Formats: sequence, C-alpha cells, structure tokens
Amino acid sequence: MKKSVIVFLMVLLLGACSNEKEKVIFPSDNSTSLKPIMQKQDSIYGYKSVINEEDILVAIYINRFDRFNKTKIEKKITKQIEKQFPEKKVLVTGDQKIMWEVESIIEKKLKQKELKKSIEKIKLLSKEET
Amino acid sequence: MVNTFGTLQFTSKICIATTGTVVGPVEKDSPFADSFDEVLSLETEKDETNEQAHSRMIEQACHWAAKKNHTQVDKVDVLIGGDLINQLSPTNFAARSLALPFLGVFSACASSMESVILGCLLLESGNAKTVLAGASSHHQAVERQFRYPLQYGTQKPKTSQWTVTGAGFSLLEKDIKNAPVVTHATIGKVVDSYQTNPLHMGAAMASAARDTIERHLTNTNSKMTDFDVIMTGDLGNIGISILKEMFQDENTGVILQDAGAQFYGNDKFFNAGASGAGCSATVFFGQIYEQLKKGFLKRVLLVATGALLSPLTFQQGETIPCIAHAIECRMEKRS
Amino acid sequence: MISSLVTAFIVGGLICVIGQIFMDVFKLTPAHTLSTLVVLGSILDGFGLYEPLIDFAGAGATVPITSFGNSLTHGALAEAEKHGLIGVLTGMFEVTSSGISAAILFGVIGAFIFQKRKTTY
Amino acid sequence: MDQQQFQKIIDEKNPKVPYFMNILKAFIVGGIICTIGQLITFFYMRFFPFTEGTASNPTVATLVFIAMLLTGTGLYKKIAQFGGAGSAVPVTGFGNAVISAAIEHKSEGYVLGVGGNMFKLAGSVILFGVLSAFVVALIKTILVNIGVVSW
Repeated sequence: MKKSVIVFLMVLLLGACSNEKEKVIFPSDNSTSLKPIMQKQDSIYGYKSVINEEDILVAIYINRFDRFNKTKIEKKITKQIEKQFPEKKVLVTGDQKIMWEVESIIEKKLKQKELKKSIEKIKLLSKEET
Repeated sequence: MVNTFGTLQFTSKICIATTGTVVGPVEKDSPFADSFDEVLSLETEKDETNEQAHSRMIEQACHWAAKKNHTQVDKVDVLIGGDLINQLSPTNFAARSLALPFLGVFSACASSMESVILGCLLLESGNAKTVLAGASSHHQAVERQFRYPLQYGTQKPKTSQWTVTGAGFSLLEKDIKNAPVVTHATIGKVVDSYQTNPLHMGAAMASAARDTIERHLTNTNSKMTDFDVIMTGDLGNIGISILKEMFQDENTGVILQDAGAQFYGNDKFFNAGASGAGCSATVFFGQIYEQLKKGFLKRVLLVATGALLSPLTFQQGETIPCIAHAIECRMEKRS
Repeated sequence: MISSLVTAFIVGGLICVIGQIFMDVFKLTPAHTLSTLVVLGSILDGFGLYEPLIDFAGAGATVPITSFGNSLTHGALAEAEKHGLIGVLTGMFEVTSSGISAAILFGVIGAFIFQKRKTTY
Repeated sequence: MDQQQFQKIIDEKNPKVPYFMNILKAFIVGGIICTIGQLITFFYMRFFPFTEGTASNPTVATLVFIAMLLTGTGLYKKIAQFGGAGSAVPVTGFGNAVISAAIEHKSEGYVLGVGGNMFKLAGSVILFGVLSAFVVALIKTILVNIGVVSW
C-alpha cells in the first residue's frame, strides 16, 4: 500500500511543471511596441492579446508558483503598457476564462464591430465580483 | 467505613424459567446468533420511527419469554424493564400494549440486571408469582440521542463501540425444576473513574465493574476461581483488558469474559465491540442462560455495566460516572 | 490545466491534513476542528494571505471550509472599504451565499427524498 | 488501586492511534475531493460566464449537492470512516453535517424536527465564521483608519 502511494505522489509532482505556450498578438499589424514589454516579463510563459482603437486586452499564462502574486504581476504589466500607450484602456489578466475568450476571438478573426463588442463583454466579465 | 453492603441473598429458590431474546439484522452473524429466539430482518419497518421499532421489539421479546413458559402474557404479575432512550419511552409504550403492572428502571446498560434484581426481590417477598424482567436497546434510536446523526460522517476511533439492536427479557418464577437459580445479587455503586471521552466507555466502566465484583466476592466470601464464568456486560475489548489488568494477581484466565467484546466476534468494523443495554440482556438471557440450562456452566456471575452520562453532562464537561449491577446464577445437578 | 489540478490536490490535501492533525493529535471533536479552521481562514484573509492561495491553488483553497471564513471576511472588508465601519456588518454575506443556501436547500430536499436507511450496516 | 495506577493501566491499554496512516488517508481523500472541485470549477468556467474568482460559488453548491446524494445513500459515512478529516474539512463535510441532521430528524416533522435540528452540528461553523470575520474586519478597518495598515 505504501509503495503505490509514493509512486502516485511522484506522478503528481511531474505534472506540475509548465510548458511553453505561444505568444500571440492580434491583429498583428501594430504589435511592434507591445512585444518588447511582454518579452521582459519573466514570470509569464505566454500571452494572448487583442488590440483595437482604444482597448488593449492581454491574457497571460503565469508560472504556477508565481501565481501567488498574480494581482501584483497584472498591475505591474498594466502600468508598463499604460506608460507605453497612454491613450488606450488596458486590461491585463491571468484568468483562465478570459484566456479562453481571447482564444475564441483570435480563432474567429473578428472584424471591427464584433471585436469591440466582445472586448466590452470580456471587460464586463472580469469586473464582476460575485 | 466504606459501605461494602449491597449484596442480597435470595433464600427461596427463584429461577429464571424462560427467556426471550430478539435482535436486529446486524446481529445475525454474531457468534451468539443461534442462541437468540428471533432475528429481525429490518431495524425499522417501512414508515415506522426508531422508537416504535424499539418498543415493538420489546413486546416481541416479552411474548417469546411468556410463550416458551406456556403462560399467557397477561398472567404475568409485574413487568420490569428499561432502555437508554429519554424517559424510557420505548419501554413505556411497550408496557402500554402489554398492559401489565410496570416498573421502569434506568441504569444505562446495567438496566437488565437491575430489573432482574428487583424481580427477585418481589418474588422473595412473596408479592409476585411471575415477573418479566429485562432490558433493550436499539442502535438507530440510541446513536441519534447520544452521539451523532446516523449518516453523519465521522471517523470512529478504535475505542468506540457499536450499540446492539436487541431486547432480552427473562421470566422469573419460584421452584422451577432444572432451571438456573438466582442465588445472590449485588447492587452496584456509582463509581467515577474521571474519564471524559464518551467514545471510550470501556475505560469509564471498568472500575465500576471491579468494585461490584470485589464487593460480591467479599460479601459471599467466595473467590473468582469458584465461578465458571464472570461475564461483564459491555466493557468491550479494551475495557475487559483493563479489568483483567486490575485483577491480574488472581489468575482470572478464562473466567473473566465480556459480552460486548465477544458479541461481534473479531470484526474490525465494530472496533471495540458491542455496547448497549441490549448487549448484556441478549447475551445473558441468550447464550449464558442456554449454557446454564444445558449444564455446561454451574456457577456464573453476570455483571452488567452502565455509563451514567447524558449528552448534556458531556457537553457541560462532566466526567462519566458508571454503575454495575450483578446477579449470581447457579445450576444444580439435573434432578 | 493539469498543473492546477495537481496544485488543487496538494493544497486541498494539506488543509485536510491540518484538520486531521487537529482531530487526532489535539483530540478535538469534528465540530471544534471545523470552527477552528473557519477562524483560521478569516484570520488568513485579514493578513491578505488567503486570496493569493486561491489564485495559486484554485479549488484546493476554495473547497475546504477555510474558504468560508475567508469569503465572509473578504465581503466585510470590501464593504468596509466603501462605507467604513458599518460596511463590516452589511458586507458579511456579500461574497458567499451559495455554501449555506445550498446546504439548507439540499438538506430539506434530502430529508424529503431519502427515507431512513433500513439497516445501518 | 488509586486513580494514578488506574489511569496508568488505561493509558497502557489504549490502542495506538495510527497517526501516519490517518494523515495519509486524509491527504488523499481531501485531495481527491478538491480535484473534483477543480474539475467542476473548470466545467462552470468553460460553459458558463464565470471567471476563476466567481466560479467557486456554483462549485460549492454542486459539491453540497453531491454530498446530499452520498449522505442519503449512506456512502458518505464509509468515506468518512476511511478519510477522517479528509471528508469532513471540505465543504462536502459541512453539507453532510447539515443534511444528515435533516434526514435524521425528519420523524419529528419538518418544522420542529428538520427545522429545529438541522444546524445542530454545522451551526457552530457559521457562528464562528461570522464572529471571526467581524472581529478581523473590525480590527483591520480600525488599523487602516489609523493609517498603520493599508488595504
């Protein structure tokens, strides 16, 4: 009984390391200035972001053990991006749900009007408290 | 001077004519199973409360005892009985339908011996010819009142005991040919061994059993080895080992036994064994009574042990006082 | 995805180990253990340590009973931030209501549906 | 036979509590329940508009529903005998406490029985939760007003 339990725990620990995720910026035409900021971040291993006229939405994959200060990381990246794009409203979040929403936006390659609508929807979603 | 009195002697030949024992379904694979008169298939029938099932079981046990003695139940002079539920309501309701003069007694799991002692006193004084005496307990009704709701998930420790669903009643009469005779009895003292854990009854009741046994032996100036068996009610595996440790200078060996410890054999599910008024009642009036009648046992001391706690006293941080009543039965040679 | 399952398993297991230690070593009854853990949860939230634990472990921190204490304190603090001292009272059940209402609701439904078990074996 | 001697015999005869095995079982059972909780959280996040923070409420409700099914069918008692605190600490344990008391006291009617006894076991959890939340929030608010601590 004891041996099987130890083996079970070992398998669990192996599954905990994080693998590389791709870094995507959509639409990729004006991604020149966002990429360097994101490169500097060491505690995230991938991100997906969506940019339009006045919104920047960045969903990030945070390293498992850095998730303790998830809120600090989000604030730090938001501040850096706002310094770079003062006129845009920025939202950076490590939430899994927002990550899935951003992925669906990128897959569907939405155009201007729906893009704006879905970004608003996501912003509403992440502000919701209860 | 510590009061060492309390041992009674019955000069007239008071016999346990017959006994009636009914147990629940969980008890059917106990080593004593074949000595029980009836094994119920369900603890509670379709839409019956625990207490109704409990009093129905008491009635059945009384009917069995009377039927085996070929007497009508309503010919019995006095019914004496008790159980563990608030205000003895199951026994009261059973006495209502049996319609007999009724004495309700409470000394927790020692109620079975207390009712037999009172029955013998009634017969000794000549005020009654036939007396029904016994006790009972019902797992679902007792567990709910003393511990947790039945389906509540707690991890029972190794010292916890399983309350037996069972009712044991004996029919006492005078001068019955080849039936066990109740010769002596000892009324227990309330002894407190400063235990507070309600899930470890064995430790709490051991010192009460020891006090009663010692007083019985000194007052009847006999030794442990004079008895074939000295059986305690429901001390459980740990309780009986504690008791043996306390008597370890006298070679108790196989004489000191415990009904609760042996009730479920060595099935780990029941941890330290069985407990409840039904445990001592069904084993004393079932297995032991049968062995006495068949002559395997000549002289027996039956010590029912009871813990006098209530959920209230436990929550108020009180310790657990205990009591143990005992009767001595002898079986003359088969004439 | 898998890594959050693993951390939920480990952190949830550890909190239950704490509960088991309370029960076995300190000989507390289950009711005492749960109450102590709830108090522990709300104290941790007072120091702002419980929210990062939820971010890290996900269900590993929200499923154990400590999250009940935490969400009570969190609601009170959030409301106190807006309305001052009175917010402590008004905000209490702001964040968590599902635990208790689900327990009450399913308690009654359970009592309605399930008959007593015939044998307890 | 004075009290010390008697107590010595009791302690000697007390069965050893298997600390390591109990802790290991509690860890495994508690871990499994929390992993199931995590899967339910993912389910709610995937198909319903819940974020990581807000998905815990429906997860807790679903776990209490599962606790109701397990309690009613008598399985929860077996899990608890094996798991110990592993099955009592998660919210399923809280649900089991409420639901088992409700089922138990149904014979006394819904108002006095179920109503009166439902929170017999779990009431203390709510009481101490609210009390401790109040005290902690009060202290923190006062400290913030004095300026010692920030939000």
